[in-house]
Amino acid sequence: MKLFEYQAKEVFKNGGIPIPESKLADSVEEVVDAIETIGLPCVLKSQVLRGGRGKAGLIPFVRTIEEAKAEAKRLFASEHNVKRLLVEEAVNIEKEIYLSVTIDPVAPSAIIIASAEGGVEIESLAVNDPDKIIQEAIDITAGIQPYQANDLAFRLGFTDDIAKQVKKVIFGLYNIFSSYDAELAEINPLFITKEGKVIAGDGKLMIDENSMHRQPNYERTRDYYDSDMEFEAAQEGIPYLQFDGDISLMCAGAGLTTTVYDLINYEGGSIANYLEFGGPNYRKAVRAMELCLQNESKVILIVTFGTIARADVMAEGIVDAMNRLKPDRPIVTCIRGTNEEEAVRILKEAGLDPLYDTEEAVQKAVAIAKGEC
Amino acid sequence: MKLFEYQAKEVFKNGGIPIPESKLADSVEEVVDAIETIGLPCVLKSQVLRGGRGKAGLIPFVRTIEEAKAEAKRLFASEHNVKRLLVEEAVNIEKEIYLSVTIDPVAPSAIIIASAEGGVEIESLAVNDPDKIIQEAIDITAGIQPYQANDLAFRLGFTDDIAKQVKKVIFGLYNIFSSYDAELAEINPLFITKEGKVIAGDGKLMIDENSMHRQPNYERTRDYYDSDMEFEAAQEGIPYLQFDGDISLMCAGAGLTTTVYDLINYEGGSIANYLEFGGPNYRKAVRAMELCLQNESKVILIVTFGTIARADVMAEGIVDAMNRLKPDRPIVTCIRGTNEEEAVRILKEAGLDPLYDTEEAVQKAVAIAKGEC
Amino acid sequence: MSIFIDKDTKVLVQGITGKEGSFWTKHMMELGTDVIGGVTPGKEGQTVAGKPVYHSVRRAVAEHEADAAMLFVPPRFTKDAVFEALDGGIKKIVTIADGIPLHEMVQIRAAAASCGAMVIGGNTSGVISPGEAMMGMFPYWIDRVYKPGRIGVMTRSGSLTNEVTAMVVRAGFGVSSLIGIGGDPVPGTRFAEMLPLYEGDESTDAVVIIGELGGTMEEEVAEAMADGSFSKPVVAFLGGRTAPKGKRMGHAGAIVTGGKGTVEGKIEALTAAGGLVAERPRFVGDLLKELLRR
Amino acid sequence: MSIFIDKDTKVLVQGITGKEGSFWTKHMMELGTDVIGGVTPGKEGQTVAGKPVYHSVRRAVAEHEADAAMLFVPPRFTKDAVFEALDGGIKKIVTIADGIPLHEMVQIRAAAASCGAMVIGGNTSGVISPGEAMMGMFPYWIDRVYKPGRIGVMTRSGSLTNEVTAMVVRAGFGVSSLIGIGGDPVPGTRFAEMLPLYEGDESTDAVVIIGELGGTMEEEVAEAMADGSFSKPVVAFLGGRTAPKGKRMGHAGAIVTGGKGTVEGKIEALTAAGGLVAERPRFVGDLLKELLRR
Repeated sequence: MKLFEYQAKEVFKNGGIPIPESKLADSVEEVVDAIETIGLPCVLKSQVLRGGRGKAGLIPFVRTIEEAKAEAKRLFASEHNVKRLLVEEAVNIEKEIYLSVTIDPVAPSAIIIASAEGGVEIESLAVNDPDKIIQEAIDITAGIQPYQANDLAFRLGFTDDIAKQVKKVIFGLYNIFSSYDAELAEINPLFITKEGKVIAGDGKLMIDENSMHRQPNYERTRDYYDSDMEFEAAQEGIPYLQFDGDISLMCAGAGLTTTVYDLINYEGGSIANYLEFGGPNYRKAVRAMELCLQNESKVILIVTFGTIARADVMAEGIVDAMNRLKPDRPIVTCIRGTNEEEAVRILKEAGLDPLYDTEEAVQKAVAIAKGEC
Repeated sequence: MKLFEYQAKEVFKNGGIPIPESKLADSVEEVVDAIETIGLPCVLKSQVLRGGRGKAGLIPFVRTIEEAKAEAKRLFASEHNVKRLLVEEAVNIEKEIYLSVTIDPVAPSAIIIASAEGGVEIESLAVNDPDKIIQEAIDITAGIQPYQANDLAFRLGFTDDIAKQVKKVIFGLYNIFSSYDAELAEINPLFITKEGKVIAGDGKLMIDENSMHRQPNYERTRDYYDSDMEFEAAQEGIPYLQFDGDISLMCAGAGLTTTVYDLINYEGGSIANYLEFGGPNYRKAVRAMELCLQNESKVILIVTFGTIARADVMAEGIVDAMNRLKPDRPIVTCIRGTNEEEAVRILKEAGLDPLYDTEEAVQKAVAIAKGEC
Repeated sequence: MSIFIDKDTKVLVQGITGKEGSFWTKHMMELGTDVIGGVTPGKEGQTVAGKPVYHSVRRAVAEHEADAAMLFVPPRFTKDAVFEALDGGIKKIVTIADGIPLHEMVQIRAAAASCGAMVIGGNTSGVISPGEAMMGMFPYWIDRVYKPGRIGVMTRSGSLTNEVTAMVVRAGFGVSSLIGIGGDPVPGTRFAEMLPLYEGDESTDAVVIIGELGGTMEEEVAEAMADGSFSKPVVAFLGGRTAPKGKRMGHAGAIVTGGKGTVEGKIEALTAAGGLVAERPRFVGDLLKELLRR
Repeated sequence: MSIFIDKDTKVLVQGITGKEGSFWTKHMMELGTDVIGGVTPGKEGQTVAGKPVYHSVRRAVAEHEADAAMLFVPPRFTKDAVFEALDGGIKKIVTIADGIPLHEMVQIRAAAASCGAMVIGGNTSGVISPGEAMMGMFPYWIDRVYKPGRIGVMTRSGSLTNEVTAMVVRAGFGVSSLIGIGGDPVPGTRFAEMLPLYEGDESTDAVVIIGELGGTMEEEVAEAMADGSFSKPVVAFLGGRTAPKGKRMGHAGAIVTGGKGTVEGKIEALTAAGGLVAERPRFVGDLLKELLRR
C-alpha cells in the first residue's frame, strides 16, 4: 500500500526525520489559511499517488497569494484527481540527495540506496553512471548498524555536523522501513539547506500488502484508487485494473490473465478491464461479472486453467451470474482444470459454447468485439 | 543489578505474565490493610535480595490476622534487614514448574531452562537427574521463535490450554530477559493451579551491570546493599565487600585482590574488607583508605601490580591519604608496575617501608594483625 | 528420475491436520509420495491418511527420518514453520502459502541459506515429478498437463503453468520435474538456483521456464547459460509483453535491478545466451523440438 | 615466533585518535608492532604517530592490507566497532573495553564465529608477544614480567597476570605469547579456543593459565588436554580458592554449567588431565620446571 506524501512525512517526522513546515489543505480557502502559517513563497504539492508529479505540473512553486489561489484552483480542477494539497515552506536548497531503503531479493537483505545526486534524474543516473549510486546491504534480522550509517554519510561526501544529521536520517529511515514492513521507504530529494540543515523534501512509503495486519493505522479508502471500479474490486479482494477497450477479462491467475491480455493485443483486440477471479476468489463469479458489466465492453472473455479452483464450481458460478445479472453482451468461456468435463456439461446446459483452447477463445472474443461474428 | 521480587513481578505483570494478587507493605499496619484486600490465608514474602528465603523462614504462610501480625513483626525485627513484605494471595498449587532465561557463554546464545519439577531443589536435580532439565538455545539477535515456546511447553508435558498459557509465559519471560538486558530472568516456581491457571509464584530479574544505561528505571538505593559501607563504596564505584576480620585490603585488580585474599587465609590471617582501587579508581586512594579506616581492622594491606594505573600516582595518592586521614593503624605496601622506582621513593619519603613481594607483604600484614610485630 | 523429490524422498507435512493439509496429503500419497508423518501442535496422537501426527518437528524427526517438509501453514505462521523445519535439520522445504510478509520472506531465505537448505515458495503450487512424487497441490490427474517425460519446467505462475505445460505435452513431450518457484517478489529459491539440479539430472533433456515481467530471475538464468554453468536447452515463455507500466516500486526497484526486469530485456538476455523465447504458449513445443534437434 | 600477532601482523587501530588510542598506539609501534593506520569517524586526514586516520574501516582497508584490528573504543560502541571490523574482512580483533553490555558481547562472539574470526576481550589488557608485537596496553618495559621466552600465558586477569608472569620470569623462563582472554562472563574467545594456536607454535614449550573461580573455561582446557587435542605441559594458577560464596547468578548459572565453576572442580579437572595447579603464584615457576623436566 502506497501512502500519500503527507502520510509518509508524518511517519518520517515521528521517526525523527526533519521535514519542511507544512499544512494540508483541501480547498482554495484552506490553502490561503495555510499560507498564513507557512508564509510565501511556498510549494503546493498535489497529494496524488502517481509518480512524476513535478513533470506533470502538480507541484507548483508560488510567490504570491494570487498565484497560490490560481494554482490551487487549477490543481483541484485538474484531471489528476487532486483532493488535497500539501502547502509546504520553500526551502533554501544547497544540495539534493537521494536516499531509499528497499529489499534486495537476491541477497536477500534490505538495501539502502543513496546518491549525492538526488532529484528526478536518479533512475537514469543508475543506468548511465552507476558509480554515483551507493548501496549498503542491511541484515534484516540484525537491523542497521551505526557504522553503516556512518559509512554511508561519508561516502556521500559529508563530514562533521551534516554527516551527523544525514546519519540520523538514514537510521530513522531504515527503522521506519523495518517497523512499517515497507517495500520501499524513499526520500527524494533529501535537501541539504543553505543553512546547513538536512530536511526530507519528499516522502514515499510503500507498505507490504502481506503485512497490513501489523499496520492497522491505514485503511484503503477511495482516495487510494484511480476509479470507483478499482476501489469496488479491491473491497472484494479482486485484482482489477481499468482500461478503455472492448474486451472484459474475467480470468483466473495473474500469469494466465496477463498472457490472455498479451494474446488479445497480438490479435489486435483491446482490453476493457483486467480482472482475476482465481485462487481464493473462484467462487466470486457473480461479483466479478457484475464488475465486468459495469464497463462498456462488447464481450466478456473467461479463461481459466484451475488447480485448486475447481472448473465445475467456476462454471456453476458463471451460470449463476448469468441467471442473476442477465448479461447484455456475449460471453466466451475457456474453462479447464480439475473436473472440466463437468464444467463443460454445465456451461453447455446453460446455452454457452465452451472452448478448450486459450488462443481460440481469444480469437473469438476479438472477432466479437470487432463485430466480425 | 538484582531486583527485589516485587519489582521483578511488576515487570512480569507488564510483560503479560500472570502473578498472584499481592500488595506491598512496609509496616505491620500495612500488612493488616493489605490482608483486607488479599484475604486469608496468604503469604508474607520478605523483600530481601538473598536466596533461600523459604529455608530461612522469610516467607511464612499465615492463616489468621493474629498470625500475620506476629509474623510480620518478627520479620521486620529480624537480622535479615527486611524493609518490606509482599503480602500475596495463597494459590491452590497443582504443580510447580521451573523456568528461567540466562546466557550460555559458550554457544553463545540465550538459553531457556525449564523443568517440570520446579521448586527449591532444582539445582540438585540438575546434577542428579539432568534429563529432567530442559534447555533451549535462543539466538539473541533473532529472538525467541514461536515453535521454540511450543516445543518447550510440550516437552514439559503440557497440552491444550495449559500449554498455551505456559507458551505465553515463556514468550513473555524471554522478551523481558531481552528488553531488560538481563543476566537472568527466573520464575521458580511457576505455579499450575488446581483451577488450571499458570501463575508466577516467584520472580527473579538480574539486570546486566554493563547495560544499566539502557535501564533508567532502577536506581541503586541503600536497600540493595547489606551494609552502609558497601553502599558507600558502590556510590564511589569502588568494589567492596564487608567481612569481620583484622586486615583491610586495598588492592588493585579483581584477580590480584582475590589472590591476596587467598594468601591471607593460607597464612592464617582474616579479612576485614575486600576493596579494589585499581583500574579507573587508581586515583581514589583517599576515598579507599577512608573506607578501610571505618573498619575495626588492625592493619591496611596495599598490594598492586599496575599496568595502566601508574605506581607513582597510586603512591602519591596513598601518601596524600595518610596526610589527610592520619591513619591509626599500620599500613603495609607492595606497589609494583609502571614507574615503580618513583613509587618506592615517594613511599619511603613518607616514612613507609615499601615491599616488593606479595607474599612477603601478606606475611607482614598477618604478623601485624596477630600482634607478632 | 527427477530432481528435488522422487519416490524415495521422505516427506514430513507441517499443518497436516488442516483442511488443505489433510486433503493434499492424501493426494500426495496417492501419487506415490513417501509421506512419513505430520506436525500440528497440540494434535499429537492423531493420524492423517494413516500417518502419525506430532506436536513438533523435533518430535517427528526423533521418530522418523525426514528429507523434506511440506508446509500447509498460513502465511503469517510460515516463517515459524520454516525455522522449525530448518532447526529439525530438514534441507528441502516447500511452502504454498500465499501472503507471506515480505520482510519475513527475506528472513526465511537468509535462514535457509545459512543452513544449506532450500525453501521453495511461497505463493506456489509446489513441486511435482509426475508419476513419482509431489509436494504441493497439483491436479496430477489431468494427464494432458502432468504426463511424465524428459522436460524440466520451472515457473513463477499457477494457472499459466497448466496452460504452457499442456502445450509441452501436446507437442509430444512429458515433464521430468516441475518446480513452482512461486509468484512472490522474494521467492525462497530462484530459477538460477535450481539449474544445477536440472543440469545434473539425467532424465531432463531441456528446461522450460515460465516467467513474467519484473524481477531478474530470467536474466540470472541467461547468465548461467552464458557462462556455461547450465548447458541444457532452454525455452522460455514470458507473460506481460504488452502489459502497461503498472504500479511500480518507484526508483529504488529499478536501481536495485540496474534497469533489468522488462520483458524485452529478459528476451534479449535469454536469446543472447542461446535460449528461445516463445511469443505464445502454443509455440513452446515447436521451439523445444527445434532446440533438441540441434 | 609467536601466536596471534607477530612483527608482520598488520594492525589497524579503531579509535586511534582518542587519548588511550593514540598513547598506546605509539607504545605498540615502539615494541615493533606494524600499525598500518587507524579509524576515527570524522577524523580522516589526520595522522597519529605518523599513521593515517580514516573515517571508516572500509576506507582504511581499501588503502591498506590489515590482518588485525585493535579497538580503543568505549564499551557501548564496541559491538558496532567489532561488526565494522568483521565487515571489513578483519579476522583478528582485540577489544580492551571494560563494560561491554552482556547481550552485545553474545552477539559479538556469535558474529565473529559466523565470520571465522577471533575476538579477544573485552575487559583485557590485550595480547603481547614480548619483543615482537603487542595489541593492547602492556607495560612491556617491565622486563621482569615481559621477558621474551618460550612459555605461553593465557589469563582472565590483569594485575594478577603481572604477578604470576613475574614468577614465571623469576624462575628463569620468558614469555612467547601472552593472551589476555579478559575478565568478562562472555569473553570473545575462550581459553580452549586458543589452545590449537599454542599447540602449533614451535616457540611455545608450555602454557601457564591464570584463571579464577566461576565459568567453565579452565574445565574446557582440561578437556582438551584429556582428549589429547592439546599436548603441551600446562600449569595453572587459580584465584579465589578461599573466596566466600559471593553473589550468585541463582540456579540458572549453576544449571548451565552443570555444577562446574568451583575452584576445587577446576583443580580436579586440570590435575586429572595431567596439568599442575599452583597454590601460590610463587610456585608456578617450580611446577613449570617439574613438567618440562618430565
